[in-house]
Amino acid sequence: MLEQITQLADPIGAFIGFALTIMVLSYIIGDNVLFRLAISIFIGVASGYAAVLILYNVLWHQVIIPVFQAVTTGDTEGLLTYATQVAPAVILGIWMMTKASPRLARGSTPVLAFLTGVGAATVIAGAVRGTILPQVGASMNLLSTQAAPPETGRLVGWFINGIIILAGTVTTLIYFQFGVRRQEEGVPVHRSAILDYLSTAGHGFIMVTLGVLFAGVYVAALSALIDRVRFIWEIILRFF
Amino acid sequence: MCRKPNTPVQEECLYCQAPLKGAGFIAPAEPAAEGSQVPPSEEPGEEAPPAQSDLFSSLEDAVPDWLKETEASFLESPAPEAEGPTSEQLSDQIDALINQPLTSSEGQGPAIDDDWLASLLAEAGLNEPSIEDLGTAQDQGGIELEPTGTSQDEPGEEPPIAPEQVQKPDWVSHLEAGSTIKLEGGMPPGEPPDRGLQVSETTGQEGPGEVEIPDWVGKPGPEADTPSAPETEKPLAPADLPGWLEALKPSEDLSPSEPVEDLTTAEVVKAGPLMGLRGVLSAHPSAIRARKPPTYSIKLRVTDEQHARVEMMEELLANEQKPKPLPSKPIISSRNITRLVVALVLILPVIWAIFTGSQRVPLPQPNIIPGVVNCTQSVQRLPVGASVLLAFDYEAGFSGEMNLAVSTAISQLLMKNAFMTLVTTTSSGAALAESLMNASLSTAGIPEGTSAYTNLGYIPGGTLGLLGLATSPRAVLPYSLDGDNVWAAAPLNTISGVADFSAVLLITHDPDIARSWIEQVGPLLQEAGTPLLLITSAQAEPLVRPYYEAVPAQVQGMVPGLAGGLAYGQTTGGSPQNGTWDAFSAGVTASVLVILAGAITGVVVKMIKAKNKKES
Amino acid sequence: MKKILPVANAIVAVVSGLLVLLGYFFPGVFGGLQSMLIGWAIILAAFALLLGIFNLGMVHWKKIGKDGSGSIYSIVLLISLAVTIVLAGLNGPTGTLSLWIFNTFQVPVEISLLAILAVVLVYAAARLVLRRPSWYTILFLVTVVVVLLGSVPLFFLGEVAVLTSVRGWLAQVPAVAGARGLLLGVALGTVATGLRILMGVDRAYDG
Amino acid sequence: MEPVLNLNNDILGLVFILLCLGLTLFFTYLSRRGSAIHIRDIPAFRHFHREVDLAVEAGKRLHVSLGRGSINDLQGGAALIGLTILDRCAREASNSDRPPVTTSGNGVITILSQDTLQSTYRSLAAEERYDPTNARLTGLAPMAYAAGAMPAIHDEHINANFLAGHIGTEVALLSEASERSRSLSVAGTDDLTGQAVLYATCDEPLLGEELYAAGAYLGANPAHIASLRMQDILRWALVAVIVLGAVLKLLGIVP
Repeated sequence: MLEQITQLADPIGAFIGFALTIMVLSYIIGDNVLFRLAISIFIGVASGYAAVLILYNVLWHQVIIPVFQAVTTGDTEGLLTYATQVAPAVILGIWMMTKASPRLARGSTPVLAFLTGVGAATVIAGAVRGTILPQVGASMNLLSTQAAPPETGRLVGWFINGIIILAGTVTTLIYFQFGVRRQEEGVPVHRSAILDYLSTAGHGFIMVTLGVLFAGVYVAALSALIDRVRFIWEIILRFF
Repeated sequence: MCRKPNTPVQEECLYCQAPLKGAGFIAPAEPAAEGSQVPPSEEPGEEAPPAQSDLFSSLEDAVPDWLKETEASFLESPAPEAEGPTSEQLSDQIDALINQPLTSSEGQGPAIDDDWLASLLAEAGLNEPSIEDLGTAQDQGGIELEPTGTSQDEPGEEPPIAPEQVQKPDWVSHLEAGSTIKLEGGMPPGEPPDRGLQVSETTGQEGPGEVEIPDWVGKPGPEADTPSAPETEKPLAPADLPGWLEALKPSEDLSPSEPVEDLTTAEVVKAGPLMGLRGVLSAHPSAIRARKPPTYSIKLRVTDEQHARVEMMEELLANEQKPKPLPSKPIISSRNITRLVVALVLILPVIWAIFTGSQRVPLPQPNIIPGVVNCTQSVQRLPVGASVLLAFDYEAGFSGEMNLAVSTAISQLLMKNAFMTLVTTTSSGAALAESLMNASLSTAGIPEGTSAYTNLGYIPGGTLGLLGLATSPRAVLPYSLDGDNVWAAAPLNTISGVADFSAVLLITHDPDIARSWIEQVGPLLQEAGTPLLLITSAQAEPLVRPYYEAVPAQVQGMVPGLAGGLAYGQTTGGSPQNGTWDAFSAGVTASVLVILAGAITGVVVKMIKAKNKKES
Repeated sequence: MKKILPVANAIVAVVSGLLVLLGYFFPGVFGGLQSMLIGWAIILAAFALLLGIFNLGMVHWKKIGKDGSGSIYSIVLLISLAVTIVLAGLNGPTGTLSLWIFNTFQVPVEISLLAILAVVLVYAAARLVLRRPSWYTILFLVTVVVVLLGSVPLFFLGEVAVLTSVRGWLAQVPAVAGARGLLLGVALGTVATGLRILMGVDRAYDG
Repeated sequence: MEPVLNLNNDILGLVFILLCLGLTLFFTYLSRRGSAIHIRDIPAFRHFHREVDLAVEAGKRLHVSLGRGSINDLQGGAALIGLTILDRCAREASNSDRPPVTTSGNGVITILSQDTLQSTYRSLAAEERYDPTNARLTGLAPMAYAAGAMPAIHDEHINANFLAGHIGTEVALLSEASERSRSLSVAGTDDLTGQAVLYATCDEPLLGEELYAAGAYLGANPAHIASLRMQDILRWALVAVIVLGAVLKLLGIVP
């Protein structure tokens, strides 16, 4: 809404926005020149702006300004910190830039190896500390008596819902079981009967979850569509 | 050729499979193989003279007298009348045999039905075996017979006789004396029965090329069937030749005389111990190279059908090499039309609602949507001039859905005279934040540049950046986007960690970002009692709501999606509806109808298909 | 040398990864080193972004002339990229000109692309049974329809209280269960993937 | 950087990771010694194999999209498995006229995808086939990334798309593009909303953890199979912990 107000305050911007909106929506009919032009502009602008923002916040604020300030103020401690915290990264970064040349590309591999190693460690720690432990903890607390509502009427509902969530979480996990019983050649592999029942239930829970999320995504997209229709209508009212 | 020793009876080299016996006899048969049915009798006339002149000029001294005589006498001897036609017939027969190796056994049908052969086989008591033998014999004969084909009719018609028993004419005796190789090559012990078998079979098989079979053939059954098995040579009485056989002697004489014919055109050995001999197996490799039976047999074995297959394969390969034009996508397809219809059904009600500014559907009330009331109350409870952290972690695409709620929150905070610190972990967040702040300030009549907020910009490092922000925001974002060191001055100089803010308002469309904030930063906020408020998109609501519903709540207030924004707007004096909510309602209703219609169609089509399958 | 280089790269990846990982669990010992390495990685990511922009430019630069009618798109993209970088770089990310470019070119297109999603999603949902006929698909679609109907008063029928409460229950009970299972599964897979790299078995880098 | 979670969680986390590591090493050792495991059929991978063969036959190419997840974040896991998938695709399509094209929305992932392609071709002794522009950054914002990948799907004679990485709801634009260009789309993401969209729009969606099994199903090194066995065991461990913990909390044995 307010973004429209900003645009409407600027007739040229509003008209360009209007044109781009029509060009993009034309994709509904099919892939066409107008859509391609619009997304080409969009990719250029979006990527350019993102690059500027990130470079501004990282390279400018963390690499260039600190050394400039440390030198001007003669802050030796700051320079020392910079030499250990930032300078090696800058050297590695410049080293990595050799990737731009196909001839020197291989030389930057150790830097990428370093990035990959750090990334791998980060995702492991993030998965364990950010997802596994909190989600397991939350599942265990489902039926915690401390979280139980005092009213008897709500208590039953709370308990049943807790059991359903617990069963859903467990069966969904079981659904992903990859290993199956050994079978003789030629016979299609399948799980044991109990596993089959459990994983079928898990599959059902997954479908319900995806259905709820899909509806949410659709509602968000529909809101965007409504916003565009409103924007087009406001431009028509203003200019035509 | 490997030049390794072979036993005289060997027909091809044991080591390199080079033909031994055939070698000397291929030459005269080659024209026939090439399809020219020139009778061998003519060949000398055409080819022999130059060959002889060469021979005599170069090897006059080397050639022994006896050989000169034999050559002379043989060159003078006239060609038999029967030779021309029989050679043609046989070459036809052999072509037929070789070109249809697989149909050999089928080919026995007519052969067996044929009276004389049927009786022969019956008396021999080996119908089936003999048929198989014939098949195999044909294959062998394909190569073996060809060279000597010109002489196959005679031995075939007469009852086979053990070669060693045959009364040889004088010239043969001379020949034997002169060259043992000739004799062995010409009549190996096992050959006559085979030949007899071949011919009798082929004559049975070849309709057009069938030779006139005299009546007598039917009588001497025992003799006739002997060829089929080696041991049947025994019953053949050596000297028990019928009188009529005498009459055949001249023609019979021809049989061994063929090799001599070969001599006229056969190469003279120019090197090695056999130098000067004609038609003998040369030790010179070129002799073998010049006569490659495989090439010869391959030529013969290619049938029309195989030719056709080869051509087909060549065509396929040629097409493979050609770059295929990739199929162009149809512009108007049923899918595109359906897509267009769906789009119209969805968009038209929305357009109608927006253009008419319809207000039939009642706006969502704050108390109906969980979290909205708590959110607005949490903001209201903030002290005047409080420092609030606003995380603009959403993409521009969701601004249509979320900007109403965000602008409401900002105006509410402006009313509380709060100082807003803006951060983001997305690439669009900083610009969205700045735009919304400017718009809100202008709407609230606050002049731009008023120190109501500071935009710290982008937090690099994703979740790690958030952890850094939670504990040491100064290190992660040392300067504002304007380049000011905002941490040195009030009100941020009192802030050392994220928990020092009075409230944290997270605005995101991404459930992962919401989880990162709630799980990584949330615990610190809970310890300090700082409320974490959430403005989110409808797509993230299902995954974020549990944190709001949790006991104790990890999110203190929540405004989900467009509905939440409209409800939240009403808590601060109402927001203009202008048909937005009606358009939303109409859009949802239309889309539900489309989905149901599609699902029903799908089920019906599936049922029809299943029914058709059953019927078929 | 051909054999040594990959091994050396693997050692770099494994050692740096282990140091960062240990920093999470022994902050006292490895915390400082870990934060330093992560700081380096964040700065390196910015340099990688520069390389990415260079790659984006190169791809479209090569397309010009080679791609016939497609050249015009590449030219437009390169111009818009260059102009944005120059203007936003000089004016600052929150400068008036930068914001004008952002609000005029990026916001409308991005919202419109999301608007297209609305049509795409409805079309896909309508075709789903035809495309993947199964009971799970039916369950998925029933959930979608119920949640949609419960999220807003219907245009002609008004609000159906039952649907609203069912939607609330679906979102807070079965959906939470499924989401937890999915999240835990994804986390397990993520740990396995990360460990393969720390074991030096998977080498995304030029090993 | 101080950890936010408390000490108990840190110890539990470390134990969990060590358990994962131990099991992976153990099963890798077993699988190197020839101990086989039967894994359930996932049609997406089966169909993808077929499409790769068809792509090679028809002189078309594969498109692998690695998403926009930062490698320095939780989302990096999906991107890393995407790189394994890219390696397998490049190998399977190595005799195709057109090498696979890779798109991504993150600088680091783009460079890593270039490296992956280069090292794969080098190992196949076909380094001359490596072209850096076949591993592209299509945009830095989520929608820009998707919009940038769409023309590649439309224009580059793509036979099959493997979308593997951190991709949000914008993935619908990619599956829509692949549907319009009549090419197969096999997709998996760690983003739950992305998965919801994928289930409806994609030809062969990979649910949740299935994406991370791609290495094993596409025939990567034995460690991938070992990882699956490790995941199977730890999954049951998590189930046991959740159920046991819930029961103990219900009974009030554990506060």
